Amino acid sequence: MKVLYFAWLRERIGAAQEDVDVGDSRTIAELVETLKGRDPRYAVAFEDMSAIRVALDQEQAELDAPLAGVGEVAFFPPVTGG
Amino acid sequence: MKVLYFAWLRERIGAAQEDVDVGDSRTIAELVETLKGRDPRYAVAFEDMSAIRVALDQEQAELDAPLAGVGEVAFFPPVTGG
Amino acid sequence: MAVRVQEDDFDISEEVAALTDGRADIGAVVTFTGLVRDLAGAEPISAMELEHYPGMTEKALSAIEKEARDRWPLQGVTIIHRYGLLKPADRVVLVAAASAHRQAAFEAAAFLMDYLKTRAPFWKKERTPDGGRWVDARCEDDAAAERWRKR
Amino acid sequence: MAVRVQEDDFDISEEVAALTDGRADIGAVVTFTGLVRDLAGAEPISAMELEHYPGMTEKALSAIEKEARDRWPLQGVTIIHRYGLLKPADRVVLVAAASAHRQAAFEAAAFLMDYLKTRAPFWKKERTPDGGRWVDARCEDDAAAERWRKR
Repeated sequence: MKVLYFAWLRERIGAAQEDVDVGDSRTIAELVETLKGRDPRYAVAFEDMSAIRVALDQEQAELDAPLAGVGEVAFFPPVTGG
Repeated sequence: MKVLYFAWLRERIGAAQEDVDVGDSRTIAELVETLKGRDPRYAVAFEDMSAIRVALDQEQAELDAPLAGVGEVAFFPPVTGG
Repeated sequence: MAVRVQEDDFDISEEVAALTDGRADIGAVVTFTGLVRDLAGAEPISAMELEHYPGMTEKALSAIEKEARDRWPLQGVTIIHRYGLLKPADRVVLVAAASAHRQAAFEAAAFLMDYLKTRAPFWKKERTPDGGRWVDARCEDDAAAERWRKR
Repeated sequence: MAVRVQEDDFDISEEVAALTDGRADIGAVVTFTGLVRDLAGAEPISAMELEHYPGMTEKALSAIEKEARDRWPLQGVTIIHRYGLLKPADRVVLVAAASAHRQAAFEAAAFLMDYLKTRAPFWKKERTPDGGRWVDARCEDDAAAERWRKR
């Protein structure tokens, strides 16, 4: 699955985009746990999930949203445009 | 005293400006009565005073405002700019 | 000059640039542009005559500008109102308000228009196929101005 | 296109003209222009980096435009947001709303900005003497967006 990171999440993880084998993760929250177990960078980046927003296929989603059928997951801080 | 008329008041009275001897009119309302007695055009123009606004020396004023010390009186309908 | 009453047209970008050029403390500029529409109710309008009260107009607009500056932290205000003969689609009025933040700029621009509509001595006459007709003042404009009254 | 995400600057007059040219049914155009300020709190800013999420950004802005058109009778909407490296006093964002009457244009423009601030995937990083700092989301922006929630 294509996973994107923006702003300070991109900087902490050290990548803007990667292809991730989601294993048996069924939700975004489970995917986050999978990533955190893979490398300390993820554990640091995803330490405070209340500061992180998620989009599935470019639509904002909640952490318990299912991943089935999703092609693109994005993690980012609350938006600050305008 | 310099008296100015705008919009349909100007058209009904047939003048944009005139010098008026206010006689013993002490307020705007008394000046209006003086003018109405002078010519039927004024009686027609000032028929409905609720539709008319007044300015004394270029500041909006009420009908009972005194004329003492005033150099310029203006009569006009409610404004419609913008 | 922040307040101008003129026959000529104006350019929105130029007016905004006049407010913002050479300074970096402005975060928000809101502009309102009013244009002549070609319909009043069901009747087509071929032209619009705008009459005003020279002298009082400038005083009234300056007083409105001052009131806005007293109420909101503004780095700049522009009010331009045209007079004379205008055609449908012509620009009539521009107000612009510049501030550090957007809420002040939005509120001030809306306030400027509401007060201008009810306090600046302009009168519109529409030319229609039936002749000319002076535009009536609108109750909605009085209500819009009323909402800014300090309680 | 009513929604544009671009590195280049924009011209307010051109964008308003694109909404109004060739039609005489628009009585009111409200624009909001956001600019980079040179201060964040007490710290001077030398530049601002604007990152966004290509693809999602355009979708989010189009959804915001549609929501505004559903809520108000608008003849035109423009949203332009820049990305990349900007300097103090540079323009960042333009929204414009055109309607027959001013209230719809004012409300729609304020709504577009409130929703854009909380829903469009942009992130600002300020360059200060201490280095770079990601701008925090502001509670006031959430509150501003919340006031448009339908009751």
